Amino acid sequence: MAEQQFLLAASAVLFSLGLLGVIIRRNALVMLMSMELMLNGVNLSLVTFASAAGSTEAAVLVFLVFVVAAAEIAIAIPIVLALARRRGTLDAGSWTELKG
Amino acid sequence: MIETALTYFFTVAAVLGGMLMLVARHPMRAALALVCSMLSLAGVYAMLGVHVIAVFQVLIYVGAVMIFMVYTIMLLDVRDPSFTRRWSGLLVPGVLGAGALSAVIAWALRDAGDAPASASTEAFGVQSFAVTFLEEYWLYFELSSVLLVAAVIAAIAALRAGGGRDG
Amino acid sequence: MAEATLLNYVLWLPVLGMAALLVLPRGADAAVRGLAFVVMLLQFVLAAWLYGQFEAGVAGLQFETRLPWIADWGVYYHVGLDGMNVLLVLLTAFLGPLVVAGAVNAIRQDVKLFHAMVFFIQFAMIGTFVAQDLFLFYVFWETMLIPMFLMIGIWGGERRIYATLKFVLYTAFGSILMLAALIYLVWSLYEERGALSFAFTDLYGLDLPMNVQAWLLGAFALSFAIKVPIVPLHTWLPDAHVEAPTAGSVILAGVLLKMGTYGFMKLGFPLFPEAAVAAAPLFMTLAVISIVYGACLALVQDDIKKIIAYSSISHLGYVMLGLACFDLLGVQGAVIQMVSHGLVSAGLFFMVGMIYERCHTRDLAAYGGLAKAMPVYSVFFMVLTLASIGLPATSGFTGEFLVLVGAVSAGWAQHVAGAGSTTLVLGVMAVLGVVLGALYMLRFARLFLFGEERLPGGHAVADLGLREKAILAAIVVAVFWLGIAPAGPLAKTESGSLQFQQLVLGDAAGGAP
Amino acid sequence: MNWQAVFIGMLPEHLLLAGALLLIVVELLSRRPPDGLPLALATLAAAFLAALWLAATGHAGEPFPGQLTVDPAAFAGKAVMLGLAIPVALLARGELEGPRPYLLLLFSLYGACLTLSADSFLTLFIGLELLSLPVYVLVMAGMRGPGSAEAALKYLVLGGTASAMLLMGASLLLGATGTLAIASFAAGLGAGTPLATAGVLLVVAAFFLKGAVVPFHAWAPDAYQGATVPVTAYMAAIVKAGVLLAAVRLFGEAGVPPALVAPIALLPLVSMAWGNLAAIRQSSFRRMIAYSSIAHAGYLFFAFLGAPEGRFEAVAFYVIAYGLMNVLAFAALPAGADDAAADRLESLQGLYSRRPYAAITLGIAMLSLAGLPPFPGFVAKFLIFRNVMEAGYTGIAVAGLLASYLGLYFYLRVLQFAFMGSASGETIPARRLALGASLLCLIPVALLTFFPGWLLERL
Amino acid sequence: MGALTLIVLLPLLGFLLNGLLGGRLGRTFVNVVGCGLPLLAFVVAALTVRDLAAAGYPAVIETVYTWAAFGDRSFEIAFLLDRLSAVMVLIVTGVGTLIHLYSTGYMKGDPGYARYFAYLNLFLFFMLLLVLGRSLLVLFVGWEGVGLASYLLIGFWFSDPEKSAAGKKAFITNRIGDAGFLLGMFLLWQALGTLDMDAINAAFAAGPVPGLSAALVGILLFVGATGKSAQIPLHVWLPDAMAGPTPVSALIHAATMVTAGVYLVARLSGVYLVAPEASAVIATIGVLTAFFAATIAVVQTDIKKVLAYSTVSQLGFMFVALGVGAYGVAVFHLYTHAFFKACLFLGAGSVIHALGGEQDIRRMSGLARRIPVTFATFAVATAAIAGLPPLAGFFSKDEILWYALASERGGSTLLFATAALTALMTAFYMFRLLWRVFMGASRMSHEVEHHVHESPPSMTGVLVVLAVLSAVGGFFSIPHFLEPVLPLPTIDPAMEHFHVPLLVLSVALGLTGLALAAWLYAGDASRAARLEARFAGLHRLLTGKYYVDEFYEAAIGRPLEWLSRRVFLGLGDRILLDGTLHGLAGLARRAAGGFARIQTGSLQAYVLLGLAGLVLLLTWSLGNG
Repeated sequence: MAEQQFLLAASAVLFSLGLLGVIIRRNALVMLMSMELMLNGVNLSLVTFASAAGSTEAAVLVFLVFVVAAAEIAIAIPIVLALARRRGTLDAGSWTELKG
Repeated sequence: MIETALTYFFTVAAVLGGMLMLVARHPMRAALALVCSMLSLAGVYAMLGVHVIAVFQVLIYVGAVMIFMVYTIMLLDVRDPSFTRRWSGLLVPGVLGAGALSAVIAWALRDAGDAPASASTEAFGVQSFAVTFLEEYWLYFELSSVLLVAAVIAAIAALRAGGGRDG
Repeated sequence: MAEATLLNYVLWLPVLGMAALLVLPRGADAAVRGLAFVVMLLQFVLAAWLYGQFEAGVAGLQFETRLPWIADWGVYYHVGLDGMNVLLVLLTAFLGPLVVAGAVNAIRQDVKLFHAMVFFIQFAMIGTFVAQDLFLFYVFWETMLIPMFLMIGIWGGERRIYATLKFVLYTAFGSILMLAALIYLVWSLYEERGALSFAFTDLYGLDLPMNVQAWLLGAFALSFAIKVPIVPLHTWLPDAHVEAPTAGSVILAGVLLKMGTYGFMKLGFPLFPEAAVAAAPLFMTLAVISIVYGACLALVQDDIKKIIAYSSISHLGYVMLGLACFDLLGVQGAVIQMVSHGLVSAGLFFMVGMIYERCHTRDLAAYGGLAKAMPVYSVFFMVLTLASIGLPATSGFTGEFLVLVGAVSAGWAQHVAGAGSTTLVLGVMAVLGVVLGALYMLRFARLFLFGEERLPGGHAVADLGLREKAILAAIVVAVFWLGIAPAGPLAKTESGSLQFQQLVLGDAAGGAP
Repeated sequence: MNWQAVFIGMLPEHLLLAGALLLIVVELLSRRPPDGLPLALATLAAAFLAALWLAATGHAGEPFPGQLTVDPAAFAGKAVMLGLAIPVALLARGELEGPRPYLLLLFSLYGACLTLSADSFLTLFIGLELLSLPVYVLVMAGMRGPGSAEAALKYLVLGGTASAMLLMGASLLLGATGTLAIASFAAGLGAGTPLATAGVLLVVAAFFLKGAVVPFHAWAPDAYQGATVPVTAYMAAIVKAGVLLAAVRLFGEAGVPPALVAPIALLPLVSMAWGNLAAIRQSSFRRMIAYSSIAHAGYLFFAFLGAPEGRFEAVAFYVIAYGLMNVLAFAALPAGADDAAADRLESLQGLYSRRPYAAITLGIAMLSLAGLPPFPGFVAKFLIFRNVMEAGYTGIAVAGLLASYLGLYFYLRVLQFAFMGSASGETIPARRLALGASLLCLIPVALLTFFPGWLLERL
Repeated sequence: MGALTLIVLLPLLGFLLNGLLGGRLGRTFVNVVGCGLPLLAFVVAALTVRDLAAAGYPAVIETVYTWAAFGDRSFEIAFLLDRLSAVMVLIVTGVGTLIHLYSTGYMKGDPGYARYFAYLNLFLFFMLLLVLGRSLLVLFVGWEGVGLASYLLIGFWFSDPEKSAAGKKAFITNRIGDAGFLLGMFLLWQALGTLDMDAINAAFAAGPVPGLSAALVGILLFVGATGKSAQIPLHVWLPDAMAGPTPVSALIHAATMVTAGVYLVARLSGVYLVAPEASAVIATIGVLTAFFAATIAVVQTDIKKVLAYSTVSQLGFMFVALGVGAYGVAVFHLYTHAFFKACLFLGAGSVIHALGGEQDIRRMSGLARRIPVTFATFAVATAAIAGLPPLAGFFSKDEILWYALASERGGSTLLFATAALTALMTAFYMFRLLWRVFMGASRMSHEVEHHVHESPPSMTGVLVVLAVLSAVGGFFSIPHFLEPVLPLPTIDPAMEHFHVPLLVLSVALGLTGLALAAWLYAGDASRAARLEARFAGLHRLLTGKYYVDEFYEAAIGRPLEWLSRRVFLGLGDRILLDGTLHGLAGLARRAAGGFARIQTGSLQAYVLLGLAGLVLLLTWSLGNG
């Protein structure tokens, strides 16, 4: 297997692992971390392609991903904290007031 | 050759770190696993010659985002049930789905081209990248500042809303 | 006022009326009623004038208006009178003032909204009849659901919500398929001619393969058949009628159901002639089933409104039969039968409303011997009953007779020509259906008017007042007009029927039999 | 660098940003939280007029070639969103306090405008993020019930997932086509290689998620219900418009290749049926509207099956009609509808007898959403299904129409409550400035009812 | 306005005046309008016929207006006066006027007085349309119209549910016949393009009509006639129709309306002349009806029912004549029957009137002395119907028997024998009636007897006139008069010499019936009672009217009810159709419930859902691509 394919497969796995983490982990903070993992998976694939194609644009996109990830976390953490304080738990699976 | 080997090594480490994060019981351990994974990725980037990104990866992700995360974890009560019971009820379907997804994406990627992984490391040198970024892509620089302003305001608003009146 | 645009005034007058209603203050019920009546009367006068000016024997549209509406799609605001719709427009306009007059006592809640809805319905119905553009037609066709939904739902009886939802959901189901067919049809036209057009005249000439025609006809027919309604798509009708306020029932029976048969006549059959001819036995079979089924069900109802509701199913079966036999007399008869049913069932629903206002029950068993207590009422009731049965000299006879002549002679001609006897058999069965019609209406009259005098609650009731008499007298006069001297109206509709025949059967069959 | 092109071409964005910054300055300078509404309204109006003017004059340009380009369609789309934002902002009075919600609104609109000018995935990505991030917070802003933060988190997590999918797709497209320009999507559509197809589908899935198409829809009911009325209106009217118009831009001139028609048509189709059916049992008005929006997302994505030429017209007309109707409906709701109790459909009982005007506008909105003529919703629906059928997908169009039929019931149910129930004794208070908001919607609705052709000719 | 139109419209005017104003303007007004206008119509008719006679009876056609036109075909409203319709018009207006006059006495004091006369005038209007109409359409209008008038008058005392039910039954039964009539009419229209009866006759006379069988048309039209003229199997309504006021029974259900079927067949003789099959059917039905109705009449105990079955039977005779091609003879019998049956009914009315409403002959006897005028007229009419010479019935019945035997158009010995037997029975049951009612000692209670009184002159006067007509009417030979329009069939030469013996037989039959009745019902009628006991089964069958009503109820009525209620309403509407709808609605609700369960509220589940969607999207299209 060529290196590039390997890297891309790893990126797919990381992406999937991130998604999996969001699904299977109860702890809301770990869920947020899993989202980061997802973005990291994406980054890996972007960088792989970027380096292959020499595309600066892709690198800029990775930079933007960093920024956005930071912004998302900055917004997500207060929300999670608010929920944790109010519901007395960090278990995202128990935050099911809205349903149906 | 050693570079290739290191690339493989870091890649495997990143994936392992990701897996570790998923199975770690305590969020702090999960965070550390994630940091490991991220650092490994930074290694991969460096091996691929995209040094700027490797640097950013360490600075922004590990340095800022994950520190923030760890800080938050430390703030919280560890007796919370979510700290002790890892899995939601969706473990099996989740694993199956994620497995299928990675398989299908990997399958799609099977002929993604066999170009050497590091074609032009020149473009990703810190200097050349900075120049290109600020000359050609300064729009995104500006836009990310707008985004960050918006995010700051949003975060403040979220804190205010979360800490404010409540039912 | 240019004469050619007069039709637009007839069409849009109710909208002006709605606007005027907005200005009136809340609670000014008398003013609202007065305004509504005047506007409706004006509409009728204009429509009657149009009818008078409408030239018989002239093919094509009269009082035509054609303005671009959605120019990009080739949609035009295109309205006009022709032999097919002229009588129906007159009927609609005729019932308008009567509906308003009939609601004086019955509607006491949300009077303004009620009259706005009457205006709205009137607008949509006339629009459906006069539209000459398929898009416009569909818009009017569907729009009509809205006021009807509210009318039954707000002023209806106990199970009004169920009834009105059933009505709307049922009808809308058909419409959605018609919409699909409509889009397909117009697209086919575009494929063939390279131009977008929704004009009926353009669509008539479209040459479609048989299987496509069959599908499209099926979709259109489903929509129309639900509205008619043809058995087995009828179960919304009894519920809607029973729960609707008198005005709703009158509009429903008087005009709305005709939109379905008119649809068949104006669109369903002419747009897909080959498929229509092939499916004619099916439609005739369904028509005869409707005749018999509706009559049988009317026979065993204990709710006075349901009897009339089921009778509508039966009567509209005749219309379908007349249309589907493609015989000139049959088609002409179908047109007259539409109007006749509009008058007669509207009149009967008015009468049911009048008695309901007095006694507050629709249970047939609660009534008896009304002829003694309310002689004038009974006379009107008897006249309408007989018209419903189709006694000569009433409009019902003209319609049924011509339909049956058409169906049987078409059937016989086919039989003799060795082209199968289906039409003949169905025609004969329809003739036998005449007996059933008498059976249920006379049962109704016997239990209702005759026998021991018995009134709900046992209290005395007043006979009809002047307003009520005037409403019924107007209807009865119209009933006799169509029964005794139908030549005038028939002459005006002949061009339409001939056009229908020609569109369906091709040039060869056009002209007099 | 063509500064003039940058100035003119991004004038609406500039105005929004200027307004937002001004608002920040005002907030910093004033002792008590200032009222953000007047300034926000002025900003929105200015940006709206600018977009309208640019659209009308047919301005086109390339402020940042390959990154951000503008054309009349983009300006028209921006005008739609900015115009819809004005009544939404009016609705916020009384629900959201202080200048911050308006700030977030302006930033979000900035992002929405960016997406419509995007020429590369970078711009698209940042635009979508900028569109969404403030909304995550707006969902929990001014919240009166404990569900708001939950709603915000759900929206955020799924929104973040969507971003990740978009990026993944973009990166695969980069691999397949060697570029991150959005044209790579169109190219990927036609390429047919697994790599390109996977990229395309990941991007499509991201848009499905943002647009709330089944099975990526699950955030929507919760977010809509958890948010306050103006925010729900914003999500329903503007976020959806932004996502869909961006999708139109993304698809560009490309048609959907036959191999992808089934998967791309299937999910919207399921969405229509799912949304329309699930709405039946809802007792919360906003939640019901959310399911309605899921169904409408289905209709909107159907537009992509049609020929590329008609796509913008169809989507733009649809989002205008749809947005107007949603804002109209929300404007008619009684004040205090943010309380879970007041949000219940039953609280509309007897609305007509108490506030006839509100009942009528609500009725018009529902009927138009149901796609009944003569209201604009019908023309919009017609346009979409016509395009699908013209593309030759008769069966899909018929199935879609049937699925759309399923929605009639719950819209009528609202009318049933508003008109057919007997009023309980208490009066229903109107929300502040609702009259202004509903008039701002009602006038275009009336115009679109009677003269839909006027707009269609110009789109 | 032509004379014919005037004749038709005069009663209509009477209907309108009485119907709209009669209730308010009092009895005199009602009398003047109600009787005056029919009388005027009679006078006009008589004058017109006189003019016609002077001109040698050319057919007069008076077109009023076009009812409807289709291309070159049209339905004209036109009247036709020829010898046949002249006879009918005079009978209708003449007898009609008499019965109106009679009614002024009979209905005196009834609260519905004005309504009654309005209905009666309406009836005359439609009856005149029927007999004067040139086209089958006009005839049909009258045909249905008289049915309506009959319906209204049978149910005149509508408070009694049985009476209104009888009216309904009459209408419905007629409608069944009308269905056949309509079909026949449609076929004629289809083949000939006209419904004018003179044109139809001419067309059939000219040779076979392409694409149309005269037999089929004939039978279909005859189905209509069986309804209106109460022939088997549609005879069941007429006896029930006796629920109406007795003058109505006389006018409508004896003299005029029920003979419309006879008139129809005679009028369309052109069709039947070329349709021997149809004629055979007519003769068979006619003779069967005559026979069976007579057998029922023998055991009836209600005075009006006896007369009703007698009417059915006599109509059967007329159809026998029609069936053997002797159209003029049928009209002859129609004409004489109009007089004597009207006389009998009015006489019965007088009896009922005298007894204060009693109709059961078992509670009558010895009335001859108390109401002598009634008795005398009744006796004359009875003799006439029994066929005793030289009364009117003798001539007409004799001719029928003769043609039944000797006509070359279907005459046969069997036909003749049955008819003769029926004639015997006719004489018997009529004299039985006469005997039981008028003869013997009084068996009535004193109270009843005290009330018995002769009817007022308005009634007895009419009786006398009718009795006279019954007596002398036979001397005006209708068949001869009608020969130019309704030629008589040729006589089978083999039968030629049987004419005189037949005359003798005919008289003998009448006398035998008389004697038999006198013997059986002499004294306390114990012989009759013994006979009844002896043949109890047969007697039950006859009093049960062969259980035809019951059969219809079981074969049609109840199945229809069952079909409608259980199958159509229960199974069809409720279970199949509404059930499907509600099932679909339930399905939608269930689906909604399912969707709601999927929306668990758990964020993780939402993401999983999205993941599933993503996998689905990717696998599907990558699998395809």
